[in-house]
Amino acid sequence: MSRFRTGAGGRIDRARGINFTFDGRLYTGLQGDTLASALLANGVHLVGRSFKYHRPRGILASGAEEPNALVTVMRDAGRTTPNLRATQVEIYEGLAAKSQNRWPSLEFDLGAVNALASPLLASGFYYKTFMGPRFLGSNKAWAKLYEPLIRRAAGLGRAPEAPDPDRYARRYAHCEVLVVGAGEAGLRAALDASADPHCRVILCDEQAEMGGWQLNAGSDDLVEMLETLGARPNVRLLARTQAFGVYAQGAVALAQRLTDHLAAPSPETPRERLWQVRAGEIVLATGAIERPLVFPGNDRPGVMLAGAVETFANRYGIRPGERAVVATTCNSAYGAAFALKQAGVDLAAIIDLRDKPDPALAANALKAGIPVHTASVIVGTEGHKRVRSVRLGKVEPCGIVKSTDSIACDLVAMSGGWVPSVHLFSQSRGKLAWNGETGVYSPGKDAPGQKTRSVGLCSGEFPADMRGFHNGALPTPDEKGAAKAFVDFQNDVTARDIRLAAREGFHSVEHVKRYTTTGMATDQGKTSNMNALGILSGALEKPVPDIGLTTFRQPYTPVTFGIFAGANRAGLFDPVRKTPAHAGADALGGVFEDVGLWKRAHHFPRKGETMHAAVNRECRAVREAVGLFDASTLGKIELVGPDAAEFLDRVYVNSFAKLGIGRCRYAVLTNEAGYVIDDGVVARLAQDRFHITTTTGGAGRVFAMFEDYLQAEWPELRAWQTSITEQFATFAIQGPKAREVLAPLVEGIAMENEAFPHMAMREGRVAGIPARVFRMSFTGEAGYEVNVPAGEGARLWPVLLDAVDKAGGAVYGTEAMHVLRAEKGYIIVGQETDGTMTPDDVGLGWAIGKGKRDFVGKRGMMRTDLIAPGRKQLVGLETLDDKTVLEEGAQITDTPTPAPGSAALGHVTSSYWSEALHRPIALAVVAGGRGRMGETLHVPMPGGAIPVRVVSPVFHDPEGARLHA
Amino acid sequence: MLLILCPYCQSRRAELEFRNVGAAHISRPSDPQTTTDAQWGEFLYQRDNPKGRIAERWLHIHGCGRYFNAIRDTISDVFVTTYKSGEPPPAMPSEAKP
Amino acid sequence: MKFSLISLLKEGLTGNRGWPRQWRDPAPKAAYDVVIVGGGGHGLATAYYLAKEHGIRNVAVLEKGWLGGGNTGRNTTVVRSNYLWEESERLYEHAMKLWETLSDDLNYNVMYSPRGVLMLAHSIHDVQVGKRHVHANRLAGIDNEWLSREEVLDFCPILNPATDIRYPIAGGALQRRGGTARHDAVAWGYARGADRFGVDIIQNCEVKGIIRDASGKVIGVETTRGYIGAGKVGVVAAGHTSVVMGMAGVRMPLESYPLQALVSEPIKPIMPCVLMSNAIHAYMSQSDKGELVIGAGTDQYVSYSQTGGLQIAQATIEAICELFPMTRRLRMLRNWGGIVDVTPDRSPIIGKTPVEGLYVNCGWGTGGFKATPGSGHVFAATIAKGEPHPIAAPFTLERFTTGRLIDEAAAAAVAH
Amino acid sequence: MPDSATMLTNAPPLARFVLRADAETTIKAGAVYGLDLPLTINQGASKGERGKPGARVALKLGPDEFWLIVPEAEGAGVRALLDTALAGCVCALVDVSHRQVGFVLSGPDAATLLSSGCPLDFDLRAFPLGMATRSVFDKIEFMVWRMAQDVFRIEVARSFGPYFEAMIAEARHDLV
Ligand SMILES: Cc1cc2nc3c(=O)[nH]c(=O)nc-3n(C[C@H](O)[C@H](O)[C@H](O)COP(=O)(O)OP(=O)(O)OC[C@H]3O[C@@H](n4cnc5c(N)ncnc54)[C@H](O)[C@@H]3O)c2cc1C
Ligand SMILES: NC(=O)c1ccc[n+]([C@@H]2O[C@H](COP(=O)([O-])OP(=O)(O)OC[C@H]3O[C@@H](n4cnc5c(N)ncnc54)[C@H](O)[C@@H]3O)[C@@H](O)[C@H]2O)c1
Ligand SMILES: Cc1cc2nc3c(=O)[nH]c(=O)nc-3n(C[C@H](O)[C@H](O)[C@H](O)COP(=O)(O)O)c2cc1C
Ligand SMILES: [Zn+2]
Repeated sequence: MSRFRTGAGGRIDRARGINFTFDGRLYTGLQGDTLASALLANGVHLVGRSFKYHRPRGILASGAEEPNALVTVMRDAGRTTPNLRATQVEIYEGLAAKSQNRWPSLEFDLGAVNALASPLLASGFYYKTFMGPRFLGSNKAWAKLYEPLIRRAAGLGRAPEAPDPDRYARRYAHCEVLVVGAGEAGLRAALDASADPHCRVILCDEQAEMGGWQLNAGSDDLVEMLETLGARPNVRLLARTQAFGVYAQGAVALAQRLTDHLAAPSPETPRERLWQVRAGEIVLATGAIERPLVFPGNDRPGVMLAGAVETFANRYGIRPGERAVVATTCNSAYGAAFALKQAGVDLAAIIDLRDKPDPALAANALKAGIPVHTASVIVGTEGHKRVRSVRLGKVEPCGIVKSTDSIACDLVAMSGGWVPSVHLFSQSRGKLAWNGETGVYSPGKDAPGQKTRSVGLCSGEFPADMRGFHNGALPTPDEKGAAKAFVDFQNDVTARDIRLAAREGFHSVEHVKRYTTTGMATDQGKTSNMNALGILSGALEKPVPDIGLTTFRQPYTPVTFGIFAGANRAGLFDPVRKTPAHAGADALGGVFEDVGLWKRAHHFPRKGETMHAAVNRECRAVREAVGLFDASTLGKIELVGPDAAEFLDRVYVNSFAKLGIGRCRYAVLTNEAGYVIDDGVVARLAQDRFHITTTTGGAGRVFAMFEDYLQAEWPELRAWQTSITEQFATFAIQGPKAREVLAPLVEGIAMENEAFPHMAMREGRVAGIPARVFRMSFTGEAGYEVNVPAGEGARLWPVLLDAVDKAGGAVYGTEAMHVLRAEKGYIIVGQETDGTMTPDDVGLGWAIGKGKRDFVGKRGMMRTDLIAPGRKQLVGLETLDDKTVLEEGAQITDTPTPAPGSAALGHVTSSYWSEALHRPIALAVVAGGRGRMGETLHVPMPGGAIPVRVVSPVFHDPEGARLHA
Repeated sequence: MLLILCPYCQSRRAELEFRNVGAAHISRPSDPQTTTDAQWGEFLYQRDNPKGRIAERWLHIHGCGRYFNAIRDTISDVFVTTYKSGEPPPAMPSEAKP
Repeated sequence: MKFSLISLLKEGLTGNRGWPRQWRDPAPKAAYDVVIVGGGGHGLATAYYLAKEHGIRNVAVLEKGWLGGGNTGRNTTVVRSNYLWEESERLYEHAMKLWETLSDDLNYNVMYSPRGVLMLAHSIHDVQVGKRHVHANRLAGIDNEWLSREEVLDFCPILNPATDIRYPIAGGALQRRGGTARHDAVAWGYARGADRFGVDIIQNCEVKGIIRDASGKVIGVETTRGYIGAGKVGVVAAGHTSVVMGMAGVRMPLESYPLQALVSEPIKPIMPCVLMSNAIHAYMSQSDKGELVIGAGTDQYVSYSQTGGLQIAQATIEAICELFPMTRRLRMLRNWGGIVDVTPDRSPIIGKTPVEGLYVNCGWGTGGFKATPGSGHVFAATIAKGEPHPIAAPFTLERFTTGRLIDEAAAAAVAH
Repeated sequence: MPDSATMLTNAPPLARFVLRADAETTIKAGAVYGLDLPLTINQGASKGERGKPGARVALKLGPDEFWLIVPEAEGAGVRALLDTALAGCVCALVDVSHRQVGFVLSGPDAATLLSSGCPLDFDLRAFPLGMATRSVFDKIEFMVWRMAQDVFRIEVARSFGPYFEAMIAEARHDLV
């Protein structure tokens, strides 16, 4: 057994040695050790370097509040975790940890030269310099020279280099009482609450073992309490589970570590689990955090919190030094002294700031042979990588400090008293109350909507032997000395930095935080915030409560990103929606694009075919023979009720009252502002029944909008809508041979042109499957859209494909569909429109029901600016060279050489090679476009402007003869 | 995440089931064509945006599918009450002074 | 005292005892020519330019809390000017030009870091939208270039290169002059600059009422520190604009939402640029201190709570992990919120109001930090002259009546 | 992956109808349907083998919204019956048989698996037998109906089926 281990006691398993490495060196710890305790057991105190000055740092605390001992734990490239607190890392066989923020090594760190320049590196120094030299140009020196240097020095650990392969799980949970913290107070609260078997209780603690401070005592009580709780079916015990955030109305987020403590976790098992708890009552039993003393040289390895020293000694059986000094303002540190003594550590002195410490304690100390210096402080420390001695200072009644002896020691246990852990209470937005007597902020009134109860130390009610607090820096003999008294260890903020900020006018505690960065490190100031407040209070000569507090934010301690992402990654990041014919399209070699959550076949390249060749071929097939297209993703709504037509009249710009049964109409939807937001086709199935289509992306939006008008605006209308988007698979068969292809498959529908004209709808059977067949076209060719129950889609697809193939046709994708419709000047909402175009702007003025008194958007589109001349209007563009395909999104000007910063007339919304016309075509929106027919405009591109002619947006079959064929 | 009492379902559900749809009790002018641009602009865009109690609408989109109204405190985010569409805002005890 | 390496050396060697206050803490005077309500970046910049460019120095900035404690102090600091509409382009580019010399101008290093803002495209539609921006910006003389998928991966090598994921990378628009700036320094630099021209910066002074004379003209404000007379009042209160304007009886086309952001623990540099993905709703950069700075979304409801729901942060981190799979093991250090005032067209309102002497600058929503210098500059001119600065002219309140919106949201550009 | 006796199975093909109707029409519909439609919202009723998808099912998911679910073979018959009985009533009956797919999740870990994605409280007191409601499961909407303590019927939109299955499979890893 190492000489730094006590002979007996504690909660480690002395029989189970565990090998681990730190910075490549092999050490042995015991089962039950944290990395911190195991290092201490090996006499290792130097564990890290500070952020700014790269000062040697040791372990300060024993738990979540640790600011210094940050390490990287390595498993493999994707499982490397930086910035872990050694005090929270449980060791396992083979654990490999390394120190951070040092180069080349922890022992010899070149970054330590920063310490030499430290007078220049005071709070906010970077705001005052790095601005020149001027001759480089404004901001250049910063951007090119200084910032890159600073960035190189930034950061603590290194991010893993490979993606994290681990799983993370999520769960929602509900309980009547959530208890956070399983110290004595939390355990008792959980026992009380769970006595009622109907009361579901969740008890969580972020440590590996439940018990909190009681783990230091190893009492039988603890075992019994845990057994009782464990036996109750209404209790859920969650160890290794941090409550990291309290949110509105009893919502609490917990992060549970499931495998980090295992030597060889199964990759199948989630590494961590996020619990989203909804609790009737939140019982906070989060204990208290000890505050360090702020004295010069208080950051040397070997200077530790007294409570931590006591914990290491009692819980982990560690002797953290040979000869210790206890410096305190608080009774509880005497406990640490006795514990150290018990552990066989030589006690050189207790240095107590108070002139009259607790007489009983002082007497006990003396009895144990420990000298007690009252009204005394430490005024300096010696040693480099480990404290070697401290200098004692005597505080005279007048407040002046006289430096006296030097006391040799290799361990300083310090305590400035305790700070209740009110983080979670404050997150719940409860008000904190200042207690002038004890000098702490403790939980006050609950926020509305929250029910919390703070018990134990976090309530701010301290037992007598934990009283005696000091906020701020200890008195020192001399303000000018070079030695630094640290407040925020991790961010290297000294008492002097805080005073400087105050001098420069940063009086708000929020300003001081941001100017000095105190409390902004990964420990979020758990050990430093109160001291910083105390120092500021002194500098401003204002009482602490008048200064205020910075905000406690989620999370309590840092939480892994992965736990938020859970299983939502790669294919499960968002649902992937596939149409019934997807597999069929995939088998044909379809290349898919994402449209919202849907996968849509974009084109179907044949062997060796480029995308353009495929699209051209698909277009030709439709124009010359017949094409098959999967339109299943279109939104679909069935609207039923005696007032259905009236409703449609009110929401769409079109009129429907006179739409005959079995007829369809192209419909344009605007919002109340008058802008186009969707379009589709409305078919009348019966007097009181309509089948409506929407755009793929607009389906949800339109449904919600209709519901809003039905429920809230016109509740008197008797009509109900049902989403039938996924009820149907929809296949478009388009082209001069469409009828020829479809007719043989159809039963119960007269397919002749006169019997089933363009914009009609019939019900019957296709290939034996009940179907709603629309005669309509988005291509300009005669065509049909066949809707069959989705479950039959996969069966119908090959039948149609076969028929189309036999007719010399082809399957086509969304790109060909885009080309074909553009040749006809049909708009795509979201491409020709962008939420700023009225129906008239995009040439759909004709669709507006003339006689209608009102409809959604009617008033909006009459507003001054929406009817003003010069609005952008949909036009066609032809490049003068008949060759160049314009880029979508390209701008349009009236001059080939627009001055920089000049305004555009509009932009190209769609642009393609038209196989039918053997030339490029484009749609565009151009200011006053319809009045510019025939004009030549310009599309400026990096290589020069491209001249274009403004033409009608209908390029193909302007009379529409083919539609009706 | 808020917990919202749906007045139709009569149960408290997680905010994830709901969609907030803005201010309540903004009625669409009955004869829009007689409104001025200013009035229509007001209807479209002007909102109270109060710091304190707000009357707002929610849609139980992943539940019963109903739109309903709520009074909520925008400082604490706590719901004072929820009520069905078409119902007038309930008379409220005046806001307690802090 | 002028800030420089020399002054830093001199002070450093003498115990840093000689640094003067960066701004005074004056008691409010009885009256000012101009009172600015709101001590955020925009308010302070307005005061600075009023004094510097228009010689109006009898100015007070009234701040209800601490300077820069509003959105200025809690934003993700993305600076760019590649907006879609010409009106926006002019406004944000005006700001961008000022950023380029701001540290010099203020003698305060605001750490403007033009490391490039890369906006990802994941689908054909994204590519169309992105390219439309690139073309529009080029015409306006604003740098914005299209990167192919390969160029994107080259520029930001830690992006997820997989093609079989839900949102593979299809390309991206890069504004190289875009980047970040140090948010707090912007507030402090403007405060110090304005203070040096004699502007009174008055913190812990909440405006509770706007006082008008019989004719309706503004004559002063009631505050928690008493009545303060004012020739003109400029309201620059971001999330609280509706509340403040309500004091003058003006209803605004605004809604205030909590917008969240978060930072990771500091790590050694991995992130060379600012990266945004509108499709997945995430954006990220890395600060000079090493933390990853990540912007999240807004909650869906009006709130003044400066917090938000866990699900918002969750959705954002999920997206970040998808874009950058090696971040899954990093940890969130802090998550906070600010209250942003959002207009129906996601563009700001800058200018006169129906009340004489009352001016407003608001509606910057999720994206006004980048505009701070430009916004202050044109608003100062507007107040000084009583007429909108030409760049501010389109951003009037009237546009919500006539319908001349500047709809950056509709154009599928997310403004942050 | 941990062993669990909990199973997710696909429901057989079913006929499904959405009925929107007021109370009076509801009663009429119940009479011909052979099963009284639930009166309270978020309640399910079934006739036939309890817990088996073969039964005739009526779920009340909105104030006036009912889902009627029957074995596929009975669909046409039920539709005809209802059409006749409800002729003249102001109501809406829409066939959504193929719009969604059904699952049965049964076994001791059923509620735990649901809790991996659904914020509802599945405690029997909060979610008693017979309760049926729409809610969210991770990024999709679903309908969940408790047929027994650890038997749930679930319906999701057809294209979300694979996502639901995959997420439940993921959640199984967490049954530790
Ligand atoms: C999380 C988050 C991330 C963001 N990210 C970006 C980004 O990356 N890029 C970007 O460009 N923008 C971003 N923004 C937006 C940006 O922060 C704001 O648009 C911008 O800072 C607004 O500046 P301001 O000066 O107008 O407002 P603020 O800084 O909010 O200042 C307004 C001030 O008015 C004060 N005030 C209010 N009422 C009163 C009163 N009655 N009396 C006196 N004072 C009052 C407030 O206290 C406040 O200090 C983000 C915002 C948030 C919240
Ligand atoms: N030095 C001392 O003498 C000393 C120090 C501490 C406690 N005690 C004694 O212990 C008794 C009980 O104290 P207690 O129960 O209030 O505190 P405790 O310290 O025993 O327990 C608090 C527990 O809360 C846990 N915790 C804190 N924040 C958490 C979070 N966000 N999520 C999950 N877990 C969290 C901690 O891990 C710890 O186990 C006190 O009465 C006191 O006498 C004595
Ligand atoms: C760009 C940026 C970087 C930040 N970096 C840190 C950081 O490193 N550590 C930290 O604790 N907080 C950081 N914060 C968050 C602030 O501490 C704080 O949460 C934020 O300014 C909002 O203020 P509030 O939380 O006091 O309301 C950062 C904030 C911003 C805007
Ligand atoms: Zn409901």
